[in-house]
Order: sequence, then C-alpha cells, then structure tokens
Amino acid sequence: MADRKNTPGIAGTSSRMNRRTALKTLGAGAGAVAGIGALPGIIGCAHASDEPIRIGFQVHRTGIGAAYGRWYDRTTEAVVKRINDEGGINGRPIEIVAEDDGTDPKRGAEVVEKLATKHKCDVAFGTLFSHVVYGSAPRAGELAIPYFVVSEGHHVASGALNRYTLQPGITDVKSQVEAMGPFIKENLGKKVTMIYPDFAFGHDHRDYFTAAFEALGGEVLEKIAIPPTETSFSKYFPKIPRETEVVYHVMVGPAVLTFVKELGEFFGPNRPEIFGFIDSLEAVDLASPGLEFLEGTYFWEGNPRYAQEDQSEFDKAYREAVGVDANGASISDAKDVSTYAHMFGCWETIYVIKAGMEASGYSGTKDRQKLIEAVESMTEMPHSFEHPQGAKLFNGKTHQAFGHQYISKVTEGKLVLAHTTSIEDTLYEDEVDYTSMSF
Amino acid sequence: MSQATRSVLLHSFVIALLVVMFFVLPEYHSGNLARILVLAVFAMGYNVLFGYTGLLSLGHALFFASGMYGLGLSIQFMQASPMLAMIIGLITAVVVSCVIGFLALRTTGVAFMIVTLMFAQAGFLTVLFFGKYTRGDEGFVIQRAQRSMFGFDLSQPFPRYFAALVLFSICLFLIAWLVHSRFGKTLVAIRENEQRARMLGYDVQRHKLVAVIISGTMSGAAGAAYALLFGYAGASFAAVQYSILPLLYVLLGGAGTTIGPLIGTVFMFYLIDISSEYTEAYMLIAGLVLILLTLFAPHGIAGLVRKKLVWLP
Amino acid sequence: MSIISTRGLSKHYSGLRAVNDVDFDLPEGQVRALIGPNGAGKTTFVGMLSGRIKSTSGSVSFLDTDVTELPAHKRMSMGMAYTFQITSVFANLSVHENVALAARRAIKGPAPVVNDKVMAVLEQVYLADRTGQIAGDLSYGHQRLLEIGMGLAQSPKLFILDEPTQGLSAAEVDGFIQLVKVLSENTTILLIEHNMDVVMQTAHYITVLNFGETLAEGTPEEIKSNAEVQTAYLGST
Amino acid sequence: MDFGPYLFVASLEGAITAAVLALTAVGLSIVFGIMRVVNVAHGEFFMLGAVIAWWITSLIAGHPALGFTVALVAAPIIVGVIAVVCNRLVLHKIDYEPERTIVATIGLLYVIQQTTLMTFGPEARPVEAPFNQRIALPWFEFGESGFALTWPWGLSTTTYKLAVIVAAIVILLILWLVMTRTKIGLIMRATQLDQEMAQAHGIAVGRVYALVFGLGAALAALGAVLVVPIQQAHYLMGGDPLLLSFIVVIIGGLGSVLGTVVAAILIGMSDGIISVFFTPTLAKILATLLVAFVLIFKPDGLFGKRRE
Repeated sequence: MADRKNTPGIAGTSSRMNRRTALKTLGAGAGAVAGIGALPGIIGCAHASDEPIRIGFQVHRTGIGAAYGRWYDRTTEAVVKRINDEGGINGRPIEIVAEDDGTDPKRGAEVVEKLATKHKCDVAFGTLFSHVVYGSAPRAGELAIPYFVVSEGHHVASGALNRYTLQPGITDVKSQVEAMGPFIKENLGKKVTMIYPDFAFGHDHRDYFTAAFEALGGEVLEKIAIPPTETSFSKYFPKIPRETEVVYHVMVGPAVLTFVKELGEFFGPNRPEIFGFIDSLEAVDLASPGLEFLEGTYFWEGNPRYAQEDQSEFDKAYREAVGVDANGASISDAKDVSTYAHMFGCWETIYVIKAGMEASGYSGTKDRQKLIEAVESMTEMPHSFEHPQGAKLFNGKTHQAFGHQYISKVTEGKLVLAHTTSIEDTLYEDEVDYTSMSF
Repeated sequence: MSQATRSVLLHSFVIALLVVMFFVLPEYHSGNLARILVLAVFAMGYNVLFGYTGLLSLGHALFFASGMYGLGLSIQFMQASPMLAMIIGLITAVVVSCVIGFLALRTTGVAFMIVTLMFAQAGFLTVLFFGKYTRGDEGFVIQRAQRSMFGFDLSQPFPRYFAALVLFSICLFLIAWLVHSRFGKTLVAIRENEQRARMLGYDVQRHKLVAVIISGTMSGAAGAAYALLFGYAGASFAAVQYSILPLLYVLLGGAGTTIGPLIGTVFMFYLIDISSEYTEAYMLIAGLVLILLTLFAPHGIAGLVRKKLVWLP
Repeated sequence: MSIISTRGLSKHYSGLRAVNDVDFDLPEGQVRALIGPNGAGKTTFVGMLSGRIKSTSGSVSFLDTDVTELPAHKRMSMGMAYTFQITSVFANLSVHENVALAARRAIKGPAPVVNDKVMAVLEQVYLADRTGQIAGDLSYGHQRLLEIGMGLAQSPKLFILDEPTQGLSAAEVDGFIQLVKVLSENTTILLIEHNMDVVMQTAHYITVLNFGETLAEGTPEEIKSNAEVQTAYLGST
Repeated sequence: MDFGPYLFVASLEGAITAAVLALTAVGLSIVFGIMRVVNVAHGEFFMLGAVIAWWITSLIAGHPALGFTVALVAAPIIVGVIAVVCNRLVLHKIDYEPERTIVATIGLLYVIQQTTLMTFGPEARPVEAPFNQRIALPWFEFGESGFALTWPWGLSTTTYKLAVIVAAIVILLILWLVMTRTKIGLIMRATQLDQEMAQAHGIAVGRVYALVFGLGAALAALGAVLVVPIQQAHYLMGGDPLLLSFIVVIIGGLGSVLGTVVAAILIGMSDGIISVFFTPTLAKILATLLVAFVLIFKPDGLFGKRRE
C-alpha cells in the first residue's frame, strides 16, 4: 500500500484543463511501473502482455453533469493508479481512454461508438446521467462492448437495456428510495409531501417511494413536480399542505442550492421534518450561505460525505487515494466539494471489471462475452478496499448491485450518520433476466 | 450542359461517393457518416425554410421530435412495424407543421423566430409533462428486435448506413427537383422580396405554409429515422439546442444550396469529434472556428465553392 | 365598360384622411394618368386598387367583380400588374429570372413557352442584352425598365404604374413613352406621373387628386385649362 | 396554503422574476433596438457578471456587503469592456449583418462558456447577500371574531428580494433619464431611428455601436450581480436569461424600452400567477404558449410600431 501515500498528490496536481493528457501520462507511467514493479506477478501469467487494457471512459466533462464528471474523473484516475501500482489486471496495466459526452444522449451514443470502434477499447464505463445511459446503451449492445454504467438509474434493472449493459458499482434509485420508507415513517412522520424534478429521475422517486411508503401505512399528501428549466422555487412551496409532517425533496442541476435555500426561507423558524436526497446538494458546500436552516434535517447519502467517527479503514484509504478530506472536499481546495455520494461507484466498478477480467481470464475483445458471464456470476462483494462504500450483493440476472444506504442528519453543519439500512431493505423482485437473453 | 443535367450529375456523384465511402472508410467513420446523413436530412429540411424561403425558425427541434416520438411511441405502445411507425412519424410531423405553420406564419421576422421557439419549448415541456408515456428526459430505448425493416436488421452497420443513405438520397433529389421547379423558384422570390412576389400575384402565405410543411416533414423524417436507426428517443432532442443545430449546419455549409447542409453537418460533426480528442476545450475551438468562418466565409463553405462554380445549385 | 371602378373609397390613418370618398371609373383600353401634388393620396389610392393597402371604407370592383375583400395576389392573378414607386426588383436574381418569375405566374405553360415570353418582354424594355446580369447590379434606369418588364410579362389587363419615369434619363423617358403607346393597344393603363410631358403625350384622360379627393377629371386639354388644377398643382410646377 | 395568501406569494415571486428580467432584457433591448442585431451571447454576458461577482466577493474578506458593493460596480464594467472588445474584433468586422451575427455570437457563446468552465469550474457557486432577513407577512381574515391579522405558514419574503425589486426600478429610471435627457441618449435614439441620417449628421455610428453593445452587456451583468445572491453563479446559467430576455424584447416591441419593461412585468407576473392554478409543468407550458399567442395576435409586440 506504499502507493497510497503519493496518490493524493497526483490527483491534486493534475489540472482540470488537461486531464486527458494527465490521464494518458499517468496511464503510461503506471504501465511502466507495473511492468517493472510487478514483474513476478506477470511472469507467472501465461497470456501476459504489456498491451494495456483499454477502458473507455464516457465522462460528463461539459454540460449539466460537469460537476459530477469532474469527480468521476478524479475517482477513476485514483483507482486506475492504485490498480496499476498493484500490477494491473492479469498483469496488464489499465489505460483509460476518456471522451466527453457533453451530458447529451446523442453525443453519448457517438462516444460509445468511438470508444468501441475507433479507440478499440475493451469495455466502456462511467456514465452517470440516465438519459445518456438510455441514449448510449443500444449502441453498446449493437457493438457488443460491455458497458458498465455508474448511474444509479433503474434503467438496467428495469430490463429496458440489454445484456451488455451492467451496473455493478452503485445501487439503483428504486432500491434507494424504497429503503427510505421505514426510517421516515418511524422517525419523521407519516404524512409526506414530495418535491422532485418533473422528469424521469423525479418520477422514479415519486412512484417508488409512494408505493413503498403507502405499503407501510404512510401517506403521500402532495407530489410537487418542478419543471426542469425552473430557477426560482418559492412560488411552488405554498402547494405544500399544512398537515405535512415530512417534506421529501430531491433536486438535480445547477439550481439545487437556490431550491434548498428558498425552501428554508419559505418555512422560516417552524418547519416540518425535512428529508432530502443528497442529490439536492451534491458538490455543494453545506456551509454555503442560506443553508443554515438545514440543521437537524435528514439526507440520504450514497456514501457519507463527512468522515464518520467509526470510519472504516476502506473509506479512509479510498478517501485519501481520491484526494478528498474529512469534510468531503478536495484536499487542495476546501471549497471544491466532491460528489461523494455517487463517485465511489467508479472506484467499485473498475474493481468489478478487474475481478471479472481476472475470473474470466480475459485477454482481448474476443473474451467480452466471457467477461459479462463472469460478472453475471458474481454475488457477494464484501466491504473491502475494492468496495469501500460497503458490502454489496450483485444480482446477475438484473445486472444490478444492491447495497447499504446511509441516512445522515445535519448536525452542527456536518452530515452525521444516523441510520444505515440493511441490504435486505433495498431488495425488490427481479424485473428482468438478462442472462436468458442472447448476446 | 443544361442546369438541370448538371444538377442531376452533381447529386448522383455525391450519392455515388457516399456509397463508396461506406466500403472505404473505417468502421468508426462509416458509423458516423450514417448519423451525419440523418442529421443532414434534418438540416436539409431546415434549409427549405431558411435557405430557400428566408424564414428563420428557432423551433425545428419540435418537428424533429414529432417524427421521433410519432415513430417511437407507436412502436412502444402499439407494437407498430417500423414501416407503419415511420408513416405515423411522418404524419405526426405533417400535422404538427400544418398547425405551427398556420399559427406562426401570421408573424414575420423576429416575431416568427420567437413564436417558433415558444412552440418548440412548449413541445419539449409537453414531452416531459407526459413523462408516463415518454419517460421524459430519460427517454426510451427501441429494442433491436423492433427495428427490422424488409428483413434488414437496422441496428447493423450495413443496413443502417444504406437506410440512412436512401432517406438522404430521396430528400436530396426532392430538394434538387424542388429548387428547379416553379414552386422552388417562387420560394426564392419570396426570400428575396416578399412584397414584390405578392404583387406579382403569388399567394405568399400559401407558399410559405407549404414550405413549412415540407421543411417540418423532412425534419420529422430525420427524427423518425434517428430513433429507428439508433434505437433511442428522448426529450433532449426536443430541446432548444436541436433547433439551433440545423441552423448552424445550414449556415456553415451554405444556406440555399442543395449540398450545403451535408457539408455543414460533416464539418460541424468532425469539428467537435476531432477537437475533443486534443483538448477538453473543444467547445472553445468550435466557437473560434464559427467566428472565423463568419469572418472569412460569410456564405458558408458551399458559398465559397460557389464563387468559383456559379452554377452550383 | 369600366375595367376598374371605385365607390366611396377611403383610407383614414388615425385622423388623417389620405384618401376620402373617391368614385373612380377607368374604361377598358384607356391610358389614364393620375396626377396631383405630393401627399395627394395617389399612391395610397392605387395601393387600394391593387390590394396592397386595405381600405377603410368603400368598394373596388375589377372586371365587374367586387374585389374589395380580395388580397393583392388574387387581384393580380385576375389580370392586374403593379409597379412600385420605389424600385422593387429581386436584386439578387438575374434579370431573366426576375421577368420569368412574373411570366411564370401568368403563363402556366412549360419552360420554353415562359422563356419565349421573357425574351419578348426583355426585347420590349431594351434589356435583351442583359439577361444574365444580376438585377441589383443594373443602373437605376434599367431597374425601372426591368420592373416595367415584370409587369408586362404578366400580360395584364390593367397595368398600374407608380411614377415609372422617375429617375430615367431623357432618352429613356422617350423610350418609355413609345412603350406605353404600343402597350395601350391591348392594355388598360393607370399611370401615376409627375412628368407632365409624359402625361400629355400618353394619357387619354386625366384624374387629378388633391387632399385625398378627386379635384377634376377630363382630357389633357380640359385639365390644362382647368383653373382649379392650375392653382392646386400645375401652377406650382 | 389558502388561496389568498398563495396568490400573494406567487405575485411577489412574479414581481422578483419581473425585476430581474427587466434588468437583463433592457440591455438586449437597447442592443437589438439600436443595432438591429440578435446577440445570442447576451446570456453569457449575464453569466459572466454573476461569475465575476463570485470571484470578486471571494477575494474580499470582511462583511459580505463590502465585496458585493465592489462587485456591483466592477463586474458590469469588466463585462462591458469584454463586450466592447468582442464588438470590435467580430461584430464590427462582419458589418452587423443579421445572419452572420447570429453565427458569430453563437461562436462567442461557446468561447465564453468553455473559458468559464475551464477557469471557474462546473459547480454552482453562491454569493452571500449583503443583507438577507426573512420577513413573515401578515394576512387579513374576516373570521367569526371579525377582522383579524394572521401569519400564514410560509407567507414570507426576504429583505434582499425586496431590495432587488427596488434596485431594478431605480436602475431602469436612471436608464430612462439617460436615454431621454442626455446628449448621449439623444445620439443613441437618433442612431436607432435612422442610421444613415445619424451618420450624415456627424454621429460616429461605429462608436455608438461599441458603446451600445458594451452598455447592453454591462446591464446584463448588473442584473446578474443583483441576482447572484438569490440564484448561484454557474457556467450554464446564461441560457434562460437569454431566451427570456429575447422573448421580453420581442413581446415588448422592438426598440421600445418601455415595452420591454412592461413585457418583463407581464411575463414575470404571469409566470408566478399561472403557477397557482396549474401543476408546475403545465403552468410552464401555458405560460410559453401565452407568449406565442401574444405575438401571433400582435406580431409587432405590445408597444411596437406597425412597419408598413
């Protein structure tokens, strides 16, 4: 683990302007290191070669997802460095070939095509925004390139995609949302008003949460869908019924901070309980002006942003490798807050790819189907350096991972873990069996 | 050689070249070219209205999306065959362009730009509003099994490329014929001097309406083809960027020329594709190139060529 | 028989009576000149005849049909042609295409037929050697001629010309006078004209407008000797 | 919330939207009215104003009002200068030809956006308001015990939001005075009416254009500085103001500053009030269609002069 000491430095120095070149040199450098430092490992391996494994990285560098993309980039960089330092995959170093998709489904599909046919990548990986996943997945399937998304959308598990698309590194919105029901009902209140963006991601929240919550005997009083182009929100809040006990909010996009701030201004001193998805404040500093009112409210977190008292050694190592401080911000700039609740997915997904390639003896694109079968046969992924967010259960039939969810309470301006759901809370019935589909 | 013969020769040559391209180009580029051909159809549709009739619309995403959703939703919810779905997509685009044309043509100039922009924005929001069926911004995938036409699997490179090329060729010849027809020449007259055209006895409103319908339908055909060939329909295609794109393609390639839209689409596509390999700041490069082009090639790339070859249609 | 006539035709712009209650009859085959001082409402009046300007009240009938509610293009296709006071040609198109656009609307025949007509017209307006030139590059006088040619190409029953000789050289004006004489053999012509020489040489009959109302009507001789017209208009030239 | 207070809150929100919109749009209105060009990069000048405001306030320590005041002065000037440079390097060279201007300003839009992304980053960044107290508002009721004042849940606004409305009114008044009472205003209006005539009278049209373009951008930036404590600085924030101000200018009638202000109020208020009666997205659809139909029935805008 000697490498972990200098990783943050590297992540920190690579400038945002030429991450691509940084990645390239990093990949090459790491390859050289792997070639020398991990010699014993390689010699034992029959089909070892210096030819790197090319992982195509579809990244949101521009467009609405750029804030997420930046941290997905840094996380990927860190995990690749770590793996390459440890000897790569099957003795071969990983090379990341990154292409910006502009957070646009059309460009996304083009990028997948480029990664597959021009850059001859072994696999494609890394998409976050679900509309880009939807736009790109058909092409991945047609080109028969394994496509590992890190999106938390329900698209994969819903059966809408194809055998080549998998989501092994992050849980999906359906399981996240359904798992919140018991906590909200027992600790916050039975009468909920939901505020969510009026597009598919918001509708998923609305539908899955309402169903799960009503099954528990709770009640969703009002569902307020906010148009995605909106920049001011106060005018919608009067729709919140008086008898509301809990306001459930989830917003995405650049206007999130306005949204949360105006929510606070609306309620003033006597607010109901407030439960939000951290998506509303991902990459936003909790100390931003106007957010004081969040004190005492609750958030779902995919992975706790602030290092907790009982922080695992895995989280510690992961945090350090990516270059994130104990408050979830960049170690080089305390105002540069990470998308901590999502970006672990890149780390874990790359490790799943590694495990899959090692299990299937992957040696080249001809082994892509074997790789997918190998991943499909995975089940338990224990809490480890490979899976720092927590233990996961992978469902090979639905191509989706399931895992613990975290609920934190804002305490003295920091998110303090209040509850961890069990994996069982997040499970639901299979909606598809991809393994029965042909390649 | 008469103008008509020259035009047929030129366009046949372009299409022959495109046929050869598929076999010559590496897989990645022929895949791109399939996309470009569909987008060029969109741009050609836009060119009918902007380049030939002189009406600047900022709402063509609506027509593109009408075709896309007409086809997509009928496959998704009626299990329509691709052929039937294509027809439904075209009918949707015809109906939408009739309505928009009828209403928006009460205005001219900048008011026309805004009215079309507003209708397109309303269309985009409508797609989100009916998220239950359209899945809003996420959109939906049209599965491979539903994308076979006449026994060809349109998800495969060869059938897909040639399906795109067939559509493109039909539209190219349609436009080449149009610009030499009385109707096309009247559109140009309207573009050049609407008042004069009216006082020559031409029914300007009717001509404009027909131009909107042809333009909207061609754009809708592109939308439908895009969904069918690439298997995805989503709200981002109805957003305002997709109204700006065909305008850029046409202005870059050369407004009011038959092959300008194709040139502009190729240029813009590869400008982004290539510059994004060298730098993250590819939008910066794209922006600078746009500025330079307006400074040094005001009539688009085809406009530059036309200076040498005045007969270019 | 009147080819065009108006009854009580008026155009009021928020208080200003540009044209007020004009009764007007133009017999078929006549060359009529419409004269009057600047601001007398001549252009507004012919604008209402052609449908370019909507009348406030009154009626227009053309070829015994009430056309008051018909849009301009319908009146044109019934057999009117109109040239603008300020030159209005398709500046970026060729001379040939300018005339062809006019001819095509009137002649439904195939391209060669249209082409013959275009060449005949260009011959008539002395532009036959400039067919390929871009209209915007023509001299002002040639543009005026081109515009007249566009009118001719429609083979109109009624040809309305709004100040056709403005800006023409003396030689061009003479040519124009000859042209009108030839045309008058089978076309009714309504001419707004300031050049009294042209009026006197071409018009069979003259209508004088002043402050939007008909001041006088009569043969050139009658108008010349009309005292009222003298004071209102002719005296001042 | 009861209907009465709800309508009140929505109207108040509408008024804030209207104030910001008026400020942003009036810059475009001047550019559009005088130079007759569609500046697609107008929204990016707005964005630059917000981003520069964030940058300045983050440099200046101490009470937030201090940094904010500096930003209020400096950001519009900086943005105005950038705009004048753009005008000189690009628009002037293409002679303000309408179509080329559209493409060129789209190019500018890309350049400014990408440059901001690379320097400022993709995050939304807040700027602290110089003052910001929540004000709970009372409501009147005729209950059983007669007339009574109540304090409904959520019926509130903030001092800063009210200040934005006041500031917008003041700035617009100053602008109106400049346009009508000063020589420079006279020159600008003369150029608007007839460019050639103005030139004939010895007005340096080129300089006027540069000034107008800079002023238009500076006004957009000023609007952005006022807005940034309510919204946040973000590199993609220019899109909406561009569309909205474009709409406002056309609805108001080309070149009519008064029309622009009235249209801003109309659109801001209708956006707020329509949201009371319909579900949010439906309300947006209706507000959008309203704009379209206003223009269909009044193609020259509310205050536009009919061009024959």
